[in-house]
Amino acid sequence: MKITILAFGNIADLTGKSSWKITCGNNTKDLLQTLHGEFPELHKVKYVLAINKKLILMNTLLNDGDTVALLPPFSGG
Amino acid sequence: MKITILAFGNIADLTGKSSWKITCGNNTKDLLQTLHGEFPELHKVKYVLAINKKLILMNTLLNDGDTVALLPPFSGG
Amino acid sequence: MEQNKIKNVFVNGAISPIFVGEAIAKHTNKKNIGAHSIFLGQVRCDLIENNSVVAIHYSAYMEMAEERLHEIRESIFKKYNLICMHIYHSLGRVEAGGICLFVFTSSIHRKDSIDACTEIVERIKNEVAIWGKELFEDESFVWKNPA
Amino acid sequence: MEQNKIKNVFVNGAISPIFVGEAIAKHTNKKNIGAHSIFLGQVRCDLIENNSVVAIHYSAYMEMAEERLHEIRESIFKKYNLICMHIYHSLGRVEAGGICLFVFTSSIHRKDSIDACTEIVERIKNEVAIWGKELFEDESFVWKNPA
Repeated sequence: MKITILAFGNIADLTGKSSWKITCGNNTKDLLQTLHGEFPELHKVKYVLAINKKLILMNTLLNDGDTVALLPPFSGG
Repeated sequence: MKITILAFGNIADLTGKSSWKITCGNNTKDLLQTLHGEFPELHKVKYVLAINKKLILMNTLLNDGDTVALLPPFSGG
Repeated sequence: MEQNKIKNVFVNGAISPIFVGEAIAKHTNKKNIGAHSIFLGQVRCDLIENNSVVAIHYSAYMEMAEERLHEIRESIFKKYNLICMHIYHSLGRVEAGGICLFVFTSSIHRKDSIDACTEIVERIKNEVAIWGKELFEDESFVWKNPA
Repeated sequence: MEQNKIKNVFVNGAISPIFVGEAIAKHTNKKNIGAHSIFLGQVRCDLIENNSVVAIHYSAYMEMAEERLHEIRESIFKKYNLICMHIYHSLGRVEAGGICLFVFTSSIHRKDSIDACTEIVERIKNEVAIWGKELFEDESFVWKNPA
């Protein structure tokens, strides 16, 4: 799978970039393993995933070209 | 007792005046009898009394010089 | 805290939106405020038995109203953690579309300002000696029912 | 009803009190409105470990935030009897004392505007992909905790 990754807030500080492409397996569990391999500090922070702008709560299948966002807790307002 | 009467809202429309003096007995029950004698239409409208700006809920003794206000339901805001 | 200031609540005629904006602007130097809640009452052009309300004329038993507004201020400042509270109510004629009530509360966190603002509005409507007279196009009128 | 209009929520920098006043003024010609509720979020000069917050820098996942704001608008219009709803949120830097959130609801009777305004504020804080970065005097920063 070719996936676009978006990172926000303190996650972008930690990864050092806010948008990049990644190649990974066909589900989010696999994607997270790949990301945690590259950025071990992701273990220490709280975030959720959104695939194509929809929040996901469990392991979810990915499609080629999906955009996955790493979202720390919202703090608008 | 010499009492000052204040009337507001539709009560003042009904009495035709908003402030006047009255001579009556020493309690609000007696005062109301006097007022209802003069303005029989007071029977038809809803109002409460305040003596010297304090709402009263039952028959209350009056003192010479008291101000009694006839207050229809509030409708500010 | 402002709870001991004597506040002038009553305004002749409508409260202007510019006045509301200026009231907000005065709080930018209060750096501990995190939340403002505002309620505005606006005069509706209600249709009552085919007659349009063109304005409301407000009158009050001033001395009693001011005393009760002071009590409301004191009790709201005791109950909620507020930084500021402002209350303005129109007297006299306010045209339909005009603002007749402006309640403005400010606090560190949002819950205090929101809950205080709502409670002040309820208490003004229920407890303060103010009456509205709805004026119609044909110059007849009706005394407003309590909301 | 305005629920189908596409609304531009995001504002660069602080929301000015004059803008709030002007937004209110635009509603004087809507003669069926009886109640307006407004919530304003203001940037606090918090002291965090002896360091003063001088500003907050807001960023958002714009596409996702706009989609969710649209869903919030739709569901609030379904749930409450509102005449108008306006939501503005800052992006970029807002100095302490500046306004970063402006929620504005209008209805015939007060309960709808008050309850809708409160619910919109809660939902924006909990559901919309916006992040605040608290900037300190010494140019260090910390990501804001959800309120």
